[in-house]
Formats: sequence, C-alpha cells, structure tokens
Amino acid sequence: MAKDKQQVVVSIYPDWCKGCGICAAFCPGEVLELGPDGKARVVQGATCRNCGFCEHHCPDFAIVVKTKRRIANNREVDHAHEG
Amino acid sequence: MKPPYEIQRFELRLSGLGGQGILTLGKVLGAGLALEEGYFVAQTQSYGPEARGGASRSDLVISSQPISYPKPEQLDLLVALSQEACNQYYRHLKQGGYLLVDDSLVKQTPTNIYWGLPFTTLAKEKLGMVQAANMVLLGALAHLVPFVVPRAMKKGLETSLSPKFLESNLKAFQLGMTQAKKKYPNVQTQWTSF
Amino acid sequence: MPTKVKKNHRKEERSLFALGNEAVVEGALLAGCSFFAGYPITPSTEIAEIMAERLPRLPDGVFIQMEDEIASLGAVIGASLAGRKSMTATSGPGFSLMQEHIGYASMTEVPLVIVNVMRGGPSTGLPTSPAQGDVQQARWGTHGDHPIIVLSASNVQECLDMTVRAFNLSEKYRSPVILLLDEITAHTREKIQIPNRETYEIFSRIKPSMPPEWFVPYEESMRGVPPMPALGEGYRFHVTGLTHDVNGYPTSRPEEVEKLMQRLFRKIDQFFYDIQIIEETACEDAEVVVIAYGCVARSAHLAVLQARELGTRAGLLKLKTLFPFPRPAVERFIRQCRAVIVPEMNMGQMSREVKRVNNGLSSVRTLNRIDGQIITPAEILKVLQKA
Amino acid sequence: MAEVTQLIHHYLRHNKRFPHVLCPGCGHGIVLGSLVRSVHQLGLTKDEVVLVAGIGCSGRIAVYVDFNTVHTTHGRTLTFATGIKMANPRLKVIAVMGDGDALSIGGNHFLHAARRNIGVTALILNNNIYGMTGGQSSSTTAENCYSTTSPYGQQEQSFDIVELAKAAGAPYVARSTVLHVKLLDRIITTALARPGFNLVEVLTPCHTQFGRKNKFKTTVDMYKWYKKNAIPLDSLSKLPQEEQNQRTPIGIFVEENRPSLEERYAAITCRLEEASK
Repeated sequence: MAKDKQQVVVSIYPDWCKGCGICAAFCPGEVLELGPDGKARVVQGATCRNCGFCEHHCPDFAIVVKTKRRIANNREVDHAHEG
Repeated sequence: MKPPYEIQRFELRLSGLGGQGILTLGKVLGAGLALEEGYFVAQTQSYGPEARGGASRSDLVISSQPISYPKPEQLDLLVALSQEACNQYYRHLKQGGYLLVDDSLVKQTPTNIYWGLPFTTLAKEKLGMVQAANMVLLGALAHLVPFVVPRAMKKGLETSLSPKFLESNLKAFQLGMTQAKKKYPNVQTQWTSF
Repeated sequence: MPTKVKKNHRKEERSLFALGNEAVVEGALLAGCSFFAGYPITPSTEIAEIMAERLPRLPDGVFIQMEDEIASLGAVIGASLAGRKSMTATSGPGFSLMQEHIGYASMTEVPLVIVNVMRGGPSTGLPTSPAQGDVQQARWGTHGDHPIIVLSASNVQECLDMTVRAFNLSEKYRSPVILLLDEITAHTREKIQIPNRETYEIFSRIKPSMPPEWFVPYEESMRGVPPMPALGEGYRFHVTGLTHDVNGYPTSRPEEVEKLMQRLFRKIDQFFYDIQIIEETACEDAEVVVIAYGCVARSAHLAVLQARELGTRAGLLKLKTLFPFPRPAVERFIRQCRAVIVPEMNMGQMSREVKRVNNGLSSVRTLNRIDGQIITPAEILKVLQKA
Repeated sequence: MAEVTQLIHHYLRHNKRFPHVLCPGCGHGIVLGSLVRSVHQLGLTKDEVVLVAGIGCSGRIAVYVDFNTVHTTHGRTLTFATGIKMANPRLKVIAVMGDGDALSIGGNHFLHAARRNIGVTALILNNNIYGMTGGQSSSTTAENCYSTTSPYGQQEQSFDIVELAKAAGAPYVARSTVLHVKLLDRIITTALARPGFNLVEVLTPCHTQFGRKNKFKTTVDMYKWYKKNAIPLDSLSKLPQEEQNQRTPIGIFVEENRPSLEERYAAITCRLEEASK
C-alpha cells in the first residue's frame, strides 16, 4: 500500500455525506475532518495511505478513493458477469 | 351404471368401538355403493377425541337422488358392534327400521326383532384374525341388504385393497355372506323401508 | 381477457369416493397448485396430510410443514412470489394467526389460496364440531381497508370445483382468495368427478411481456391487475407491504397512496360479475327464500323441497361467493319475497349483510345455531312455514 | 480502492432517492456495502439474488439495492425466505433482519429456520434496540442498559444470538461488527457460498436510539467501543477469565456441513420418481 501513497485522491460526495464522522475519526493519515457544514472534507490528501478504511466504512457510499493512474486511464470496473 | 334399486333415502349407521374397523368399513361400503353401484352416498363419521379408543361411528345416507342433508335423521338400519352403541343409537332407528348386532358382543338387545350374527367370534375362530370382523360384517350386509350387491362390494375391495390383504378380506367377506344366508335365508322379502 | 390454459397431464375423467378435504387437494392439484405450507389443525388436517403425500410425487411439488400458521402463510406468499401456485389450509385459531399475512398478500397483490375449515366459538372453541363462525373474519379479519374474495362450498364436489375456482380467481386478480368450509363439508365422503383437465378452465397469472427495463411493477391499467413476474426471471422489483408507488417503492404521498388503494378495490369491484356466483333452487315463483351457504345450504335444500310439498312457495338462494357480497341477487329476492330466511351456524354474520341490503323491503328472519350442531331441515322448515 | 464505491453504485437503485433513510453513522449502510461486495465477489447475478427483509431500520436497506427485493412483515422474514427457497432452490436467498425482528417477534421462526437448515443466509443486524419505533428495549438490550421502555435500566437477561443459533442447529454461525469490515466481508462471502442456513450476526451501532441513552456521546464513540471491546475468537482464550466475560468475541463460531432442507427434499422427490418408473 505504501508505494501508492502519493498517487491517491480522496473525494467526497457532499450530497450523500451525512457527517457521521467515522471516516475522520479513524483515518490513520488524518486526511479527513468534518468541515463547518458538518460534512467530511479532505484536509491533507498527501498523507493518505490508501488503506481504504474510509471507503469501506462510509455507511452512505459517499467516499471514493482513487489512484491517480486510475483517474488518468478512466477505467471502469469490470462488470462482465453482471445480470 | 344404473343402481339395481330405486332408493329414496336410506340411512345406515355402523357403530361400535374404536379398533373394530368401523371407519374402514364405512369407507369401503360407501365407496362400493357410490362408485360400483352408482348410488349417491354421503358418509360421515364421528371425529374427535371420542374416536380414539372409545365409541366409533360411521353414518351413510344412500339414495338414487342427489342427497341434500348429509346426516342421518332416522335410521333405516343400525349396525351395533357394542352394547353401548346399541343402547345409545337404538332410539334413532325409525319405526320399521332394522337392527343388526354382533350377538357375541351385544347380549341385551332392546327389541326381539333384530338380526344377530357373531362377527367377532366368526373372525376369531374361523379366520384366526379378529380384525377381519368388519369384512365378515360387510359380507353379511351383502346378503341382508338387497342393494348391497356382493359382486360390486368384492370389486370395490379389489380396487381399494393391496393384493397382500385382498385374499384374507375376500375370505372374510365370503364367510359373512354364507353365515348370514344360513341363518336368514329369506331376508330380501322382509325389506319395506325403502 | 388474456388467459393461459395449462396443458393437461391426466387425460380421462375419474371418480373418487372422497372426503371434502380430499376433494380440496384434488381441486388444487387440478388447478396447478405445486406448493403447500401448513400447520396441522383439526378439522383441516387431512388437506395437509394428503398434500404431504401427493406433492413430493409431482415433478415440482413442494410440501412443507411450518412452525405455525403465520409462518405457513409467509412461506406461501414467498413461494407465490417465486412463481408457484400456492396454498395453505387451516381452521379458526390458525386463521386468526394468518390475518397479518392476508393483509400483506392483499397489499402486495400476491395470488394464493387459503382454505379455512371453520370451527365454533372464539379461541380453541369447538375443535371437532361444525360452525360458520369465521365469515366476517374472512372479510374483515386483517387490518386496514382491503378487497378480498371469499368462496364457500356445501358438498364434496363443490369442494373440488371451488378450490379450482379459488386458484383461478386468485391468479386472475392477483388477490388472496379464501375458501370457507365447515367440518361437515370437509368430513363428508361423497362421490366426486375429477374432470378432464382439458375441459377445465385453468388460469395462470399473466407474466410481463415487455423487456425488463420497461417493466413497471404496479402500473395503472384498465384492468387494474398488473402482470406479475416470478422472482429470478429478470424483472427485479421491490415488493413491500408499505403503501407503494407504481415502481413498488414505499410512498406516503397522498395522491400515490390514494391511487394504489383505489386500484386494489377497483380490480375486484369491476369484475364483480365474473367473481360472483350463486345457485338458485325453486326461486322463480318463491314467496319465501332461504339464503344459505356451506353445509346449512344442504339442510335448506331439503327444507325447501319439503315446504313446497306442504304448499309453501319456498326457494333457496345458495351463496357460493360470500364476498364480494352478491348484493344485486339478494336485493332481487328481497323485493320479490315477503320474507327471507338466513339460517347460519353463528350468531348472524351473513344475515347482517342481508339486512344491510334489505332496507325494510321485506322481513328478514334469522335462524342461528352455535352449539356445534348442524341446523336441521326440520328447523328450517319450521321457520319457513311461519314466515 | 476506487472500485469499492463504484462497484456499490453499480448495485444501487438510482431511481430511488439517496442518501438513504438511515441515520448518520448507522452501521446498516456498511453492512449493505459488505453484502454487495460479497455478492460481486461470488459472481452472483442480480437476478438470482433475492433479498428478503423484515420490518425496522434493517428492513429499509432492501429497497436500495437492485436485486429481487421483498420487504416483508415484522419478524416473518425467514418464513417468506423459506417459501422462496423451497419454491426455487436456484435463487440465492438472503434474509436481512434486525434483532427485534429476528429474535423477539420472529424468535420462533429463527429457531425453526436454523433447525430445518433451509438454504438462506440470515444477516441479523444487531443494534441492541428497537430503532425505528424510537428506542425501546429489545431481547438483545444488555442488562442495566437504558431504553425508552427500560428507563431505570433493563432488568432482563439478553439473548446471545450466536449461542442461540448454535443451539438451534445452524451449521454456520459467525459474528462481526461493522467496524471489522474485512472480517464482515469474509464471513458474508463464506455464508453466501455455503448451502443451508448460515447465520451472520453483525453488531451495528444505533447512536440515535441506543447510544445517546447509554453514555455514548457520538456515533464515533460507539465504533470506538467496538474497537476496544470486540476480540477475535481465537484471541479470547488468551485473556484472563474475568476479562473474557467483558469482551465480545467475533469470528466464525460454527462451520459444519449438514445437507440443507431443499437438498434433502430434492433427494426424496428423486427417490419417488425412481420408484414410480
């Protein structure tokens, strides 16, 4: 994980965020905090360790952690076996 | 399939104790009359706690016409295989109705006019199985009751019983018929009630 | 109305000397029932027992004994959603337990058949005696306004016929259908004809024909009965007992709730004459008509014939569909006759409906018996002659 | 990691209004995410999955995912699931229930589903309280905890779902919290892949109704409590006895193989068909 450290962007959908604060409380890199609007926001993206905790634990599916390479390639998830 | 006799409404009660095969007999007799002879038959029986161990009862209403009310009101024929049943149901017999008892079990009949055959004793002594008493009774009915046609009853038994039990049941049936014939040779002319 | 006729498996007609409860099973299998979930209760138990014997012998038949009647109807609803024609059978106390799921099936429009062999008294009551105590419970037992179809049978052949009809109606209108029997009808053996499947009309629910992405699960339509896919067929949608919009999503918006409820009622109301059947005996010139259902209709039949012999112009109106209530037919006889008699084995559940129609037009006599004994022809005859 | 949320979005019903109806910090959303990942990992199609849910907060999550979803009556989820599975054993039936749903009103159905080993994956989202009705005590509310119907502290002993499922005969019994997502993903995936009745208990916080009455200042405090309190099953025995009783073990408690009801039923049908030939 550590080698991806610099290549990660964390983004929040403010419309879906309910501001529970789980992401901010448990983020090992202290990337996130609750802003004045009560919603999560990224304060120091550079320290993201790409552990995925916030994305897995966001009950509202409001956080996306993207690697920069992935953004550039704009690749989609393979849904080949979807109904 | 035209029934051999025109019957207005004939009410028959088979009664006795649980374990005497009364419910089976009611079913077999009803099925024979309905399916083999083409009568309208409504058969009901006593359900509930009393059906186990205690008193047992199976009622048949038989008619050439569709049956509206399915329960007997005044019996044309009461078959009693126990003293209690005989005492309890005798009063449901209509005037001119017939009583048939197992005279090895019913020692005191409320009237002198009745038919008595020792079905249970016959089954035990001649066939070696007391459970066959109901088939001995069916054989007797086939002789005593004009519209119970022996051939139809036998055919009914053939279709409803597995081959394993058929032979012994037919033997019991035959025994009942022979014994009834021996004791009451001219029974058919006595019937007036239907 | 588009209907699907199922191919027959058994060619020839058969006769059987069967119990009412056995006839129910024959009817259900004839109608294509392949799923039964139940809990034993006298006097309906034979239905479960015979189903347990028969269903596993069919290529896709499923029998399951559940832990109680709530679970039984839950499983039946689940199976119906999965595409099976499903049923359960019960009696008074079990029927009470099922009420919650009758409401659910009504709201989610799940076709299913419930046979209730009525018994007497509230609570455990009279387990082995006949009664007709659940008539209004069948209509109004579940909470909330809802339409329901309630049928009854009075002899063994009718047990078969009405079970087939119950399945047909439930599939056609996507509604739970209740068949009310009584201990006498369920426990009487009579000869029945099991008809040839080809000659019998068998309906199955209409499945959607459009591609899944166009499918709107609870769409408004002229008929009011939306097509119904089975779970797993590609039409993924949400089923809920909450009031829902046309997509099946919960809603409490008044205009959407109103529309849903109106459609639920409309789909039954507008097909009243397809659902409703009655049987008339000697009614053309009748001055006194007996309105009866279930085993009491048999007593009434004999009583009417006897009354005719004694010079009273009596007739019998036998109700085979109890709900929706046959108001037009009853109203006709109320206008025609000087008196109507409603004998029933309860304290007057159907006579309430008759009186509501009556409006003082004629004299409505009731004859009630609640001691676990059938009302005899003689009792009805007595009232007939006085009326 | 980006695929995580993107993946979940692929399974959501976007014609349904988001964010979902659940309170901020409610763990039910995390369970939903875990469930979606498990379904995806097993390569199940949306059409073959049936999500059956009960009444309560947990019941609400079914509507948000694009599976076949059935929102049933209170406590009866497993009865519907049983009917669906027996009617069509090819379907993957998942029952989502709350603690009140599964163990109070539906307690009997729960025991019997486990006993008969019907092929259903049962998720019990245990938040120790009746959330939707406003915080009344449930059969899993711990002793001395406060709720609107136990304002002086709960006086009844609570159920241990895992022990109950074991006693009822469930062949797979596992527990996780919503904080331990990796474990949660693993046990849900395993449960979904197995035949028979598989029980997964998920401890999920209800701050709105439980936490606030029981000295948890924020939702986050409840998650922290899980972190401190939950302990993997195999580490539990290393603790001194008195400490063991204080902690909640998580992990897989039972993993056995027993033919499921639908398999046994199919065997009977087969046997009867053979015999009739």
